Amino acid sequence: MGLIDKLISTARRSSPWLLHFDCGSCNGCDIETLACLTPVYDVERFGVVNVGNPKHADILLVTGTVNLRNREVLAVLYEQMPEPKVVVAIGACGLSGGIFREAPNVVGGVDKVIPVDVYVPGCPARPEAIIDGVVLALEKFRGKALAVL
Amino acid sequence: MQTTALALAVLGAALLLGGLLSGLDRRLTARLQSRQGPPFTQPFFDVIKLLAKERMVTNPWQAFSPLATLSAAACALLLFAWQGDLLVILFVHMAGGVFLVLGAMASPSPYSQIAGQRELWQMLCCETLLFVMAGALYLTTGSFRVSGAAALGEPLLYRLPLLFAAFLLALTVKMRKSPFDLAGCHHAHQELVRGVFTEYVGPHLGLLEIAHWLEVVLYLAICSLFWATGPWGMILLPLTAFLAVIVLDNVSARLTWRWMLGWGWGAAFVLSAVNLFWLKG
Amino acid sequence: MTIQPGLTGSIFFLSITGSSMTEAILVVLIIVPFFAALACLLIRSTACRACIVIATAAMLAVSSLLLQGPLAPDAGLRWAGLIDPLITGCDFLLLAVMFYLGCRYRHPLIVLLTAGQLGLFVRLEFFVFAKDRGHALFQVDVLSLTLVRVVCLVGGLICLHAIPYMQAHEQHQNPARSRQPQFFALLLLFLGAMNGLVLTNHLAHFYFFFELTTLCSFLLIGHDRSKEAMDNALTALWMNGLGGLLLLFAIQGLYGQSAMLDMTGLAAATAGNQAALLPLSLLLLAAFTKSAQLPWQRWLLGAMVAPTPTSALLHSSTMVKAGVYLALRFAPAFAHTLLAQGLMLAGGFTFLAAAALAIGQRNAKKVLAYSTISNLGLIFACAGIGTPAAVAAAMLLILFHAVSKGLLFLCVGTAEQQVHSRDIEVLRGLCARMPLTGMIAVLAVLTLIVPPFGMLLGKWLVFEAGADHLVFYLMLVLGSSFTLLYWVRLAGTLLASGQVEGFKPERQPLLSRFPLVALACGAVVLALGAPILYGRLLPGGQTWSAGRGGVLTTAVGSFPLDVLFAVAALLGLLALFGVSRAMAGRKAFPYLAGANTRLPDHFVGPMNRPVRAMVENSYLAPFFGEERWTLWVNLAAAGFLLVMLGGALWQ
Amino acid sequence: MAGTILPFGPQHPVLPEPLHLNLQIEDEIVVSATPAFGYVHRGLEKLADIRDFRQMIQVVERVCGICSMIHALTYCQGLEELMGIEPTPRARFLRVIWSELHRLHSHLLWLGLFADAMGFESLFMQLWKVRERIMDINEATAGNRVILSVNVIGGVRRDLDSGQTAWILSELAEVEKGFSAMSRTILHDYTVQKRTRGKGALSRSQAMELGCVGPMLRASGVSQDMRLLGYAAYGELEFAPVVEQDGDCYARCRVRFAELGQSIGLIRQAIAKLPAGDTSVPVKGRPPAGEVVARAEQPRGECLYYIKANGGKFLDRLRIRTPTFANIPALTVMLPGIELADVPVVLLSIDPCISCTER
Amino acid sequence: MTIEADRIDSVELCRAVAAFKAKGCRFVTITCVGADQRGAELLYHFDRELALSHLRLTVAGDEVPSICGIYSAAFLVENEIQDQFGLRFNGLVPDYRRTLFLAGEDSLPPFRRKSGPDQEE
Repeated sequence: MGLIDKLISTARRSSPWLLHFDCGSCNGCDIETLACLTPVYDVERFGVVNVGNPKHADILLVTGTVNLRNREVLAVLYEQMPEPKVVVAIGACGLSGGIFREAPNVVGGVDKVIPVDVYVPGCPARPEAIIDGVVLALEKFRGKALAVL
Repeated sequence: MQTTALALAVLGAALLLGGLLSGLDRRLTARLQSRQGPPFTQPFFDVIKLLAKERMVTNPWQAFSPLATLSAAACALLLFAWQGDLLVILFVHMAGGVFLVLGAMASPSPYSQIAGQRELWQMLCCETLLFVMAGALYLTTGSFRVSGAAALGEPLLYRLPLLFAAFLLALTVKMRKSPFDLAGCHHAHQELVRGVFTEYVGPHLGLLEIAHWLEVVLYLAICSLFWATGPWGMILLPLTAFLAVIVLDNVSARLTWRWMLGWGWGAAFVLSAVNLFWLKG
Repeated sequence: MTIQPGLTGSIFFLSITGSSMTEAILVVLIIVPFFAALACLLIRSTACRACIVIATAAMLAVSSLLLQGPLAPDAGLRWAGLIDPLITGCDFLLLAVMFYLGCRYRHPLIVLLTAGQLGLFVRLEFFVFAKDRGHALFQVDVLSLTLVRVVCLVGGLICLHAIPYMQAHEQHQNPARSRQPQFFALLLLFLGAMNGLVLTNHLAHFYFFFELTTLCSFLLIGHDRSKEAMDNALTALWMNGLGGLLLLFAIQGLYGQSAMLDMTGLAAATAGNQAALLPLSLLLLAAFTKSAQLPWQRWLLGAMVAPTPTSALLHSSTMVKAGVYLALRFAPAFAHTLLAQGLMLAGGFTFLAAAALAIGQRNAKKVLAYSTISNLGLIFACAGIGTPAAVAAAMLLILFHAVSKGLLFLCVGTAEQQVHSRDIEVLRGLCARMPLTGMIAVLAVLTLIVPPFGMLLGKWLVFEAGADHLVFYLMLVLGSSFTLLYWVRLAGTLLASGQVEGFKPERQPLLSRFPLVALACGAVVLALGAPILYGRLLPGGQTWSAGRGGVLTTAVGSFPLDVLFAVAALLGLLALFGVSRAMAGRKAFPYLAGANTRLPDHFVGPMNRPVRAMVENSYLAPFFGEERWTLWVNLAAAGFLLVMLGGALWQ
Repeated sequence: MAGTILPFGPQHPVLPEPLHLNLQIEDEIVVSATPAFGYVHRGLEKLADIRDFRQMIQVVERVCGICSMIHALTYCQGLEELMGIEPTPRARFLRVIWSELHRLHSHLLWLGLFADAMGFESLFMQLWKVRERIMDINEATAGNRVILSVNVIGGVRRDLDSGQTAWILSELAEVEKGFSAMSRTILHDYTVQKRTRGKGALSRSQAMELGCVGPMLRASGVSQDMRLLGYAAYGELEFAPVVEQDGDCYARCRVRFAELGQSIGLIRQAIAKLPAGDTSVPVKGRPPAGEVVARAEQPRGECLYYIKANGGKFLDRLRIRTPTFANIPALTVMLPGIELADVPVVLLSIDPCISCTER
Repeated sequence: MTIEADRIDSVELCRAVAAFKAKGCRFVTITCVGADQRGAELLYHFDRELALSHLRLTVAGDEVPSICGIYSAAFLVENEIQDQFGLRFNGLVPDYRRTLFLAGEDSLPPFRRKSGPDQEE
């Protein structure tokens, strides 16, 4: 079974499908995340596809602060992703609430709602940093249980 | 026993080919978009990863549908390999589409249900054209068996140029490329999320992806009938068609299904009918 | 518990041995239902009625299976002297009843048509027909055997299903006096009439049974006595009355050509006779009205107001098959003529147009009705093509259609009693509410559209037989695509639900469940036996390599039935495994853009309110709506009929 | 039973931002669309209570990452007016340059997303490839790709030397070449026109009545552009608003596409006329008690800041009316009657910035 | 420095706004300057040919007439003010009932001051 395990493990690290959720971001990190897909950065080189559907995603990229309304959405999206999955919080807001942490309708960072595996700092985070975060997230798959074939 | 081994070999080859074609598609598309794109082997990694993910269904039927779709696709392909009856191949292939739609409509998600409907309109277009093509095959070769095309002695394309144009439309639809990727293209930034595939998760999605490879291979195999005089024609014509569809995808916006049903399909049907009458007359 | 008269009868007849065995079976098939009907009418006890119906159904089923062709040439002849005047007498009675009905409901058209029939019938009976008729009274060949078995087996099961159905129906309707005795009497009477219709070889007798089914149909459609029901019943009566009149004219013409009333003899004798084409075309027109072909579809659509067993039995499985039976019976007479071409095109057009109109329907029973019309069109077209392969395909289609469609009607009926609607949108998610009925309905739909099941096999044969006729082939292709569309949509709609838990079959009476399960099994088993059936259905003398290694081979193609069935069976097993694994996994809610609530199909909408995510199918009224298109489609169909008639006159 | 009800958002692949639309559909034609908001609401105007008027520059830059420079610009201009400060001429021209760079990157971004919404992925990729040059200019001149943080009260914090301006001009030439090469596809391709022409059309009077701003208004035939107010150095530069008459998605696309060229022209003019001198004036003290309304033209249209100071370090009231906030009501009028497949196209045609709308 | 604005009260509001509409003005927005228990101050901004005009409405209590009937686009900003300041606009369509941005009725309006603006320090 060693071979199959290895194959699955390699496949997981070679085929990260992303779900990007804008969780109250100022769009700064969002457009940088989107920019990662475009010719200059082209993350599809690493097999990354932006799927836009939690049910198909392996990695959840969250930008922005959590507020009282979108925290439910964030929790639902996380729940709807099939295992194994990792979460990457992007930008100062995703990490801690950033500059908005004292604003009236802000709960704080992403890790207040769901477990975060990788934190990508920056305001906004640069595309290179985001790619780096995704690569770090891929390594997290090593630690996750090999499910279910 | 020998037959089983042979069948497995055919399926294995088709899987390999389908996966590589899918990889070629992604890489070529990336190149046309000034990107480098993923490695050719990317689709295999995708599928292996999907097969090893968690199972989640919103309706038990969704666990059944992918299996049925995959076996229909495999069956149709094997029938083709055994030089079967094109009508039967199309019927079996159609059954795969039926189960795909049933699985999509079984989920309570409005996205996949609407997509199921759209997929039906799509099937209406594709299947009609293919059945007309089967009729044309009969008229030219006197048989519905795909072996007839090779026995004809000259490329079918000479006699069915208009039908080939119509076939390209069906191929575009089947490869889920714009202008007709009404539901469920790979890069799914569209109103229906990922169309009929929205609710399929992990292994089930993986099976559907494999079924899709096989279907594309089947379509290209059918395409090869248009130039079945020798191995070169049988390789080059489908390859050209495949590349043409990818290029078309990259130089056009997606049109709506109403357009497809009205203009696209209308024109294709008329073209193929004209071709048929011309053949007969 | 009283011993039923039918039962004693059957014991009596079974004791008769030897060559008269077949005659005994014929009697059971045709006469016993009449007595059973009488018993139903007289005995008002519910339990007794149920017993009578069950016994009759069982007896008919057994008899139909025991019946074997061909008959001795003199079968039944010794009773001809008794039967002939009896039927003539009944004919007058029947026409008188219809005339009375026309007067009572002040329907001048019915009065006129019936009067016409009466006049013509009197003329024929007393001044034209010779008294000496020395030919076989009955005809048992593959065609009639197929139909008899459909009538007795499918029809019997439908009658069983009707017992609990009508009980519930009356509870819902709550009439002052139970009308079930009449209902079941009519059902059984109808079975007898239908058996007579397909077994008789005498054209005048055929006319009687033809009219008798019309009357049964009228009474059953009007069963609920509502205004709508009566209107539709009258429509059915006058349209079928017109068919009867046309049939009489045809009989007159045919008799004029060859001075016989022997149906098989006539079909053989008139072959190649140009002058016979006009009466033959009238015959076909009569068949068209009976089978509700365009432009006569209105009565069948209206008939859907009747209780569902009526729709299942008369208006999809059996009575409407009388028309195609007539066409197939006389197919040799007009084979390879312009008339046949016209028939093929008219049938093909009906197939296409009715399928298109079915797409625009959201009333489940009307979808079934349109689909019936559409399939009958296909069978007519087969009669038009006229090759042995096409005729065999037609019989396969009759068989498979009757089983699957009857089953679907029963499913819809069963569901309708629970949800009190025929609207497809209300039936949405039926599989969650009524898992057994729902899944059987889905299975029934699958048997209609997915290989290796029978309908597809039949359709495949039609494709291959019709590929030489381009226009028809295009109609066939388009019509098939449309058919696929509305069936898959219906099945998908029934499936749509967010249920993840295991299914528990709903509770229902045994008599409701048994026909459903039996028909479902029948559909699957029949499909498996299709190559054998096909081999049997082909007329003698033709050699077809059917059934070698489970591959059905024709001159131009092959259908690997066994392989496909093996795949389907394997798939079924795998699926069972896959489904159970998937259901053991984590429960999932559908994707609702992340705004899910704790209910599977609700999302958080504006103002924080939960909103139910809903889907309704697209019926695309502008493209497929019947209000908009019926007139045009009917005009086109009338055009095709004129072409057909023109073809007859030209030659 | 009223047809189909579909949740569109808050997480949806078409629109990266979390807007929710409750779509009622019949036969895939939208019958009604009710929006729901609040998924990116932070309440940042309230931060003025705890951040002083200078710190608030950092906050308003993050109202929206895509037009952050112009948010800060509007805010600073408002305070300058309130405090009676005149920024230096060089600062005013530099503000124009960065403003127009921002407009360029925003419009290229929008054109890309718009192409993606109609399923034209390769066009999206090419446009974003061109856009990266603008991002490079931003990064080279301000140190950050998206949020530039160049504005201060009284001027700007950074300067451009002649080498940089020359480089900017050469880069802009490349950018111009890049998007001009796509003009035939964007403006004349059959499939693009099929998807955009006649979709979501607003007449001139409708657009005015619904209070539309920016390219939305200009696409409906109203020649209104806040830059005509002459703030910063716009009064000294030559330009005319781009106006189209049809008011549909295609017209909006044409307006924004033409504004790409206009922005490049403005940057060239500004660089050519760039006066020498300091980039900012020193600012002492706190804003005096009083109130002011400041407006500027963002890529999405008119942005309005209302600032009320009480003489203290903290502002009494800061109110931001962003352009998308003004354009959302038009959406609820445009969506009914269109096909479901066109919802993304029409939705994106207002260039929605939900982060701006909700703040 | 203050903005030049016509001071009006709730009764005159609709007539004044309708007058702006008749002049062909574009409705820009409403700014709620401050609200507390005693009342609120609202600024209505209109634009005509790049020139802004303002109305300053002083409200006693927390009930304000909605101008949705005149400028339908005002629904968004009026809902926002309901959310943030806890005012109530009469005749607002659609009325989100203080759920435009926030969770609902029970949350406190975040921008509403506890006392009048004058007493704040």
